[in-house]
Amino acid sequence: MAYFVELLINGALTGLMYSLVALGFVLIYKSAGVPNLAQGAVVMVAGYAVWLFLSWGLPVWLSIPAAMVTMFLFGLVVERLLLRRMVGQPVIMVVMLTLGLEILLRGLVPGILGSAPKSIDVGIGFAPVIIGDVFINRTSLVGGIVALLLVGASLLFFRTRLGTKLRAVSDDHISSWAVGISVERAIGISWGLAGIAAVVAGALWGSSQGVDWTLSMLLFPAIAVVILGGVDSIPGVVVGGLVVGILGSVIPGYLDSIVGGSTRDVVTSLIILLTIMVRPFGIFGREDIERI
Amino acid sequence: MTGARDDVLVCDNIVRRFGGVVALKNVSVAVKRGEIFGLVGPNGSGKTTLVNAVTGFYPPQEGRITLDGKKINGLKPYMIASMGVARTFQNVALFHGMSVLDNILMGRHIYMKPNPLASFFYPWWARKEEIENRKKVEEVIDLLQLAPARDEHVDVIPLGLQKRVELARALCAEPKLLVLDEPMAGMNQEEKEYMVRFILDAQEALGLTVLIIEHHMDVVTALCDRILVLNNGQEIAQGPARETIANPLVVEAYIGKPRDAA
Amino acid sequence: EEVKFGLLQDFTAVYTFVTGQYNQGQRDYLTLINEEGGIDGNTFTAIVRDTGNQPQRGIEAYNRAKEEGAILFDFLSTPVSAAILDQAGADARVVITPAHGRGDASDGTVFPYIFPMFATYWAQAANLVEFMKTNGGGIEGKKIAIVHIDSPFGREPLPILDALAEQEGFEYQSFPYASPGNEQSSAWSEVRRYRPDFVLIWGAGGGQAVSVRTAIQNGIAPEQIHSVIWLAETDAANVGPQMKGVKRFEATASGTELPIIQRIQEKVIATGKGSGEEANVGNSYYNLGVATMAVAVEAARLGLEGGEPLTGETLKAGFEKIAGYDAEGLMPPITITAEDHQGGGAGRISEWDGEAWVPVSDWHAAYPELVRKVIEESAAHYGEGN
Amino acid sequence: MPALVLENVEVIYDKVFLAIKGVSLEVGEGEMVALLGSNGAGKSTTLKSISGLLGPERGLVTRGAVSYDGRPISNMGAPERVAMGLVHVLEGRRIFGHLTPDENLVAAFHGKSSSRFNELRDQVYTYFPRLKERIKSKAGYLSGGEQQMLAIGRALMTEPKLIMLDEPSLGLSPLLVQEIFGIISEINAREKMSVLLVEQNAAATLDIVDRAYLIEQGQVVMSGSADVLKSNPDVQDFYLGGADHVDYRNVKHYRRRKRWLA
Amino acid sequence: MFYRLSGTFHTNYQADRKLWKIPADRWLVLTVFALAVLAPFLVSPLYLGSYVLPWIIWSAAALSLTLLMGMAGQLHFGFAAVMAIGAYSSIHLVRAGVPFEIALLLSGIIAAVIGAVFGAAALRVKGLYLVMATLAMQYLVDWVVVNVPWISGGAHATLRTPAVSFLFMDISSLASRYWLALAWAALITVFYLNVKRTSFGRSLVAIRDKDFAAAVIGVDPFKTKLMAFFTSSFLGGVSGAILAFCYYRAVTPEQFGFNVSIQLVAMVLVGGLGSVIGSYLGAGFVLLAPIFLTNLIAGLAASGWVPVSQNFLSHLPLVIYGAMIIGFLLFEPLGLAKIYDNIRKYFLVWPFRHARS
Ligand SMILES: Nc1ncnc2c1ncn2[C@@H]1O[C@H](COP(=O)(O)OP(=O)(O)OP(=O)(O)O)[C@@H](O)[C@H]1O
Ligand SMILES: Nc1ncnc2c1ncn2[C@@H]1O[C@H](COP(=O)(O)OP(=O)(O)OP(=O)(O)O)[C@@H](O)[C@H]1O
Ligand SMILES: [Mg+2]
Ligand SMILES: [Mg+2]
Repeated sequence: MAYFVELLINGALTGLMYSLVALGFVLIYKSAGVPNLAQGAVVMVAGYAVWLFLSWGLPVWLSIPAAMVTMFLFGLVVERLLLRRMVGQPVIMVVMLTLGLEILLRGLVPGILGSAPKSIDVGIGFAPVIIGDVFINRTSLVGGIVALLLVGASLLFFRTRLGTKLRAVSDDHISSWAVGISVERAIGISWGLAGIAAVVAGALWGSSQGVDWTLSMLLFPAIAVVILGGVDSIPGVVVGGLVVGILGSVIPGYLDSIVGGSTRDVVTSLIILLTIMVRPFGIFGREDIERI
Repeated sequence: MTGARDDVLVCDNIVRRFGGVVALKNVSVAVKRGEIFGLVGPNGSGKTTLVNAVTGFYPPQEGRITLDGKKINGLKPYMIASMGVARTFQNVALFHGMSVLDNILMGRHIYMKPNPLASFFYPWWARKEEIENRKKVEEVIDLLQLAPARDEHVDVIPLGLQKRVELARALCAEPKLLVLDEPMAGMNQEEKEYMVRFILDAQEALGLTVLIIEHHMDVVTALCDRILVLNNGQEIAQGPARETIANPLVVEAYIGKPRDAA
Repeated sequence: EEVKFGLLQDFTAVYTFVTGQYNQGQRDYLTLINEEGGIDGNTFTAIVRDTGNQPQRGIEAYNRAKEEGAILFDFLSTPVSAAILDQAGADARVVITPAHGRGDASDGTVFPYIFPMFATYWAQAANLVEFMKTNGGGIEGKKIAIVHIDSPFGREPLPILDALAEQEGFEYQSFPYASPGNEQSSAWSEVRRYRPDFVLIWGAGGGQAVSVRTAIQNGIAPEQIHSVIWLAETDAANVGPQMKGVKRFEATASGTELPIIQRIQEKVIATGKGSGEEANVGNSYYNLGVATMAVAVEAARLGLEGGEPLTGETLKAGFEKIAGYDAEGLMPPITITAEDHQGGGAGRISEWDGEAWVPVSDWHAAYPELVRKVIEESAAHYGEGN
Repeated sequence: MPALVLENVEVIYDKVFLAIKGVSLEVGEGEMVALLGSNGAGKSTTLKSISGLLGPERGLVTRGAVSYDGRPISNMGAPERVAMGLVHVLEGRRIFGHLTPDENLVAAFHGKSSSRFNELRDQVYTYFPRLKERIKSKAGYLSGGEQQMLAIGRALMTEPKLIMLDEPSLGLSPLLVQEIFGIISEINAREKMSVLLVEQNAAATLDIVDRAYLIEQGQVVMSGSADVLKSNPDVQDFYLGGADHVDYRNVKHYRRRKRWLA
Repeated sequence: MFYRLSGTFHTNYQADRKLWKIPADRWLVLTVFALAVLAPFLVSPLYLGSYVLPWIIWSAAALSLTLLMGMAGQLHFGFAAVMAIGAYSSIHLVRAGVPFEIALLLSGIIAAVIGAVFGAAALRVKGLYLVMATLAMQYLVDWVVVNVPWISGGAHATLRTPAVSFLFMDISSLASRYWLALAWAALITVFYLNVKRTSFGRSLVAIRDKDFAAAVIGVDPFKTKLMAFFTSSFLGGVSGAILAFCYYRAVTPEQFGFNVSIQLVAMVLVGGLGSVIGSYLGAGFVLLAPIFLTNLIAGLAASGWVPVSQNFLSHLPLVIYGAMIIGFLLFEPLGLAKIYDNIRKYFLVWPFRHARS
């Protein structure tokens, strides 16, 4: 029983850590209508940024805000150079553009800053939180709480007028322009916000696994999270994260030693597939409105 | 009620809901062979929904639709198409990646047997079929005076011509029932006149039965033998075009007071 | 004469954690030899390319480097090495596969041109188990948890563990985690409940740091943790002070106190001819790279003894003449024969003391017969086309 | 003093396709002007060149000048032009389908003051009481007419001085066409807002506008006050359907020639 | 110039539907094909083996994919997995004693059947969701290959291809492997061109452009999409088998990983969606450009021209590859085929500058 509870809690917390990555994806999708498959790489860049500031001797409480500012600017630059010209292009083009960006970043950043894993210590400490026979990972605990806070903040943000404008942009770029919304700025802001979310994800994941290009592989579980929750749903990020995390922990916890292979990615893949087959727009996602 | 033998299409107490919205409430209609039947009503009254029910996109939740006596509700759109119903759309729905000719050739789909293997061995297997169908297509192109645009890409031709290509595509299927959803929306007087002419010519040449949705009252009175007026998903009047339009209920819900002459 | 070595490695994908330092060591050593006048007037040139762990690019890079005259190749990538295996044999080019590639390539009768040179993963596992046995108060009736990445590489030690478990009377269980291993909590929850006496971690890169961390968080003492060769200074920095006490297998010594490394410091680094960051010099992976080239250069020296110019064949012959070579204490003495391309499979265990890796056992080969048996069985399997 | 002036504007799509070739027109302050012309004549293109929306369609103003309030605006981005008081209601409505009508209005408001926002919103709802009834449902599910109202209301939220409407009557029922045209006149009269109206429905349009331009194949071929145009025999023939109602069933079968085309 | 439309008229429907309507085009195609056949005598084994051969095979793969992505508009980010199925099936079949020719066919069919399962997702969704679904399937196939030793070939997960012959020709020399690959590529090309001009191809395009409008003229979306996935997977599966037998000659799971799927999509896009010539150009470009640039930069670095670290140098191809994809999408979304077409059009209407006034 304790085993199950432990798998459940750690799974849920890990899931929320995935939500941190997924949140960036959703922020961009919800406000720019761009499926950003480079979000994993953005998290990697954010991890490198945190590492860089730490290695310059800045304390943690300064490095992270500094990285956030950097990543916000980074988001603006990406919009300026790339996304601006993709307005109104078919989805395959945008998907591929973000994949191209992911490849580019994965080459550029480790190429310049070094590809061996970098360590960052954000001062969370090592010892697990122990309740009875249940050990809870402290980093994940912090990550889970931060994820919930960020999601809450995002929810509030989309209630504001600026938030509504961003949602309008994701609906239709051209009519946004026609009513005077600066689509460029909106997309820039959304990338900037996603950059900020990425810093949190990069710092926490980086502190537990080290910073190197493999951070960008967090994209895969994050995709499962957004597909399940709905690509444009902020609450979906939490629910999706919890489900992906828990199933990805409990099922391998019982099955792996029997199968002799790790079933976590299988579970993740199946979550994606089943969601798409059964409820294509996820739990909370919006449907496409197609009038014939 | 199954309708008389000369009824091509019979809709019997159709109900269609979208979530909480009831878009069609017990609508019944019978379209006779060879006639042009008009469907009018305010925006959102359910005209397109009715047409979508007939063509299988939004199968009705209640009621029964028969085509030549055969029940078709519940069938998929492509099955209904192969039973002889062709239609055009409110917003032009052509295939952007193709030329005008290929778009119209697509209309012959139900007479062709698409098959990857046949494509593989084109010269021996598929060529004859292509050429036979091409002949039929050329007839329709002549009828609708589309020859000059034949090799153009569909998205570079003007909207009026696009609507005509869509009509040609539908005609190529040699349908029993042709459904037109606002074929004259966004056309000026001159273009409307041409479109009416084409519809009449086609009907004459191919002996069609036509179900048409239109907001231009002058066109409706000129074209339609009978009309059905919907409002809020319900029938408010049905009968010969001119009389029905003069019906006070219709005037109030749909036409409005005639503008002052001055 | 210019002797060319093709160091066509994976700098950008799976092996990024090691390639940078490893390749730096290799090139610095070749520079050292050239600085010292080469071997019989022959100088050494490294052709360095990235293959991104992709067979496609590996094959291209191989063909090109072969055209340029390279006679020895190091791909440091299992899939690329696997794709080149047959071709290299047909072309009579030497491929070294230190710490990667097929363990059964140690059977020189089946793989004449492939040289693992150092302890294969099987030899490493055997060495680790033997260390547990001698230093952990016996192994009979004990439990080992092997926590490994879910890939062919991660499953590599399982066959020898089967054999050893039977022979030594211990029990083991494997706990796979999904690649790349950035999250392993469910595996370790299970490990904790298994209550192992020893833990063997078998992964690479960031996943290793996660393994150590998660293990400690699950109440497993660092002293219980034993690792495959892929655990180095970067990982220790990543894990932090808690890493103290963790043990690993090593095929070469680390640190800068070794004569060869001293010479590199003096003649290469100090003169600004080094090929990378100075801080890396003396690190485990750097030294491993140095050792590979030391063996290769030694083979070249022996190959040239016959008086003929160096080709793939003569180099191969040189390799097979290596006897008791220890690169001035950088590694255990290795002896390569026509049958045994592993060079004996010796190694030792070292422990992280918070600052550096300190050896806690002597260089030696563990269970050599057993390892050899697994090698031969597997090599026979290759004959069948696998 | 004219507020909007187009001088000899030329637009090229995709670097190759010349859509309008030297269009000049003016809209005075508080004036209501119509732009008529057949399909593909370049009406929408003209409007887009004014509102700055050619970019996404890979169109470019290659010659000529657009100025508003005496300032050249050709190099401004679309949002800047909206800030100057120019707003464009796009063809085909294009409301934000996933937002509610209310959120559609929020998205278009750019001021800071909440009270101003409420004022504007209330005004939109007094013009279009129907929108208020559908306040909760997603705009994508509104009927065509309601969407058109929302599109106009949304444009009004930007507090424009000149509103450009592209085919607002497209696909609307006669009653709604009347209603919308009525509201457009009302807005024009009440708020002294200039209106540039693109329409196919020439009869209704010429009734409410002050002046009109006739555009064919990318060129202005005729312009003048509404009354003058209405009495022009060509305009009557091609846009108004002759002096009397047409008998569609007997319209001539051959292509008539437009006298203004060389 | 030789490229003129003038004097070329079509007097019957048959001529109007010819593959290469302009005689100059026919001559060009024949010449290129002849050169391709003679390639083993014209280029050095290094170039044949490490550039021309893989280029031909990847072009065939890109063509198989563009049938699905370009013509039918179904996005597929797991095509490498389909090729893997073809490759592994062919090897296991040959090992089980099935003659190579039949094994190729069967492996195509196996890939097609499993590939059609991928297509099942396409029946419900399109666009982004289809990307995700196929991506998930890629992971599943990868997992199965890695985790079932019976498929992947035991502990090392490496399977060598047995020696085979094709129609009594021994497929072991480089030239013979190349010819087999070339024959396959030529076959797919003709097939693809034929599909374009028959009702099957048109129904694929119809489904892509407006699925509901296609349904209303009698196209069964379910069947058509499945057929698209089936056909494309069949071709992809055989291409995978050809890749294994003619090029790699030993298969490992990494050869068919996720990044390979991305690479295939990049080939299709860089070449130009749905274009035959684009598939060849795209495959060549995506495959060879990073290699050439790496070699170039490595050469420059070796000669001391660009003083950069080895680490950066090694990451440069990745940077270039990414930048290349981005560059094409931004500046020529229609791909190399469009560039080719522009050049060709220039000569077609030469000496005039534009097709239309
Ligand atoms: N896919 C759908 N989902 C939800 N509601 C729908 C859908 N399609 C139509 N409706 C609703 O059904 C009602 C009827 O719509 P329909 O399109 O049939 O009207 P219409 O008579 O064709 O109007 P118009 O003249 O504007 O084309 C409307 O209230 C509309 O909002
Ligand atoms: N994005 C585009 N790319 C290429 N050509 C275009 C584009 N948009 C419009 N055109 C062409 O420019 C010409 C003018 O188009 P425009 O939309 O301005 O006409 P319009 O007068 O508004 O017609 P309609 O009554 O159909 O709305 C047409 O021939 C059209 O085909
Ligand atoms: Mg309708
Ligand atoms: Mg227009």
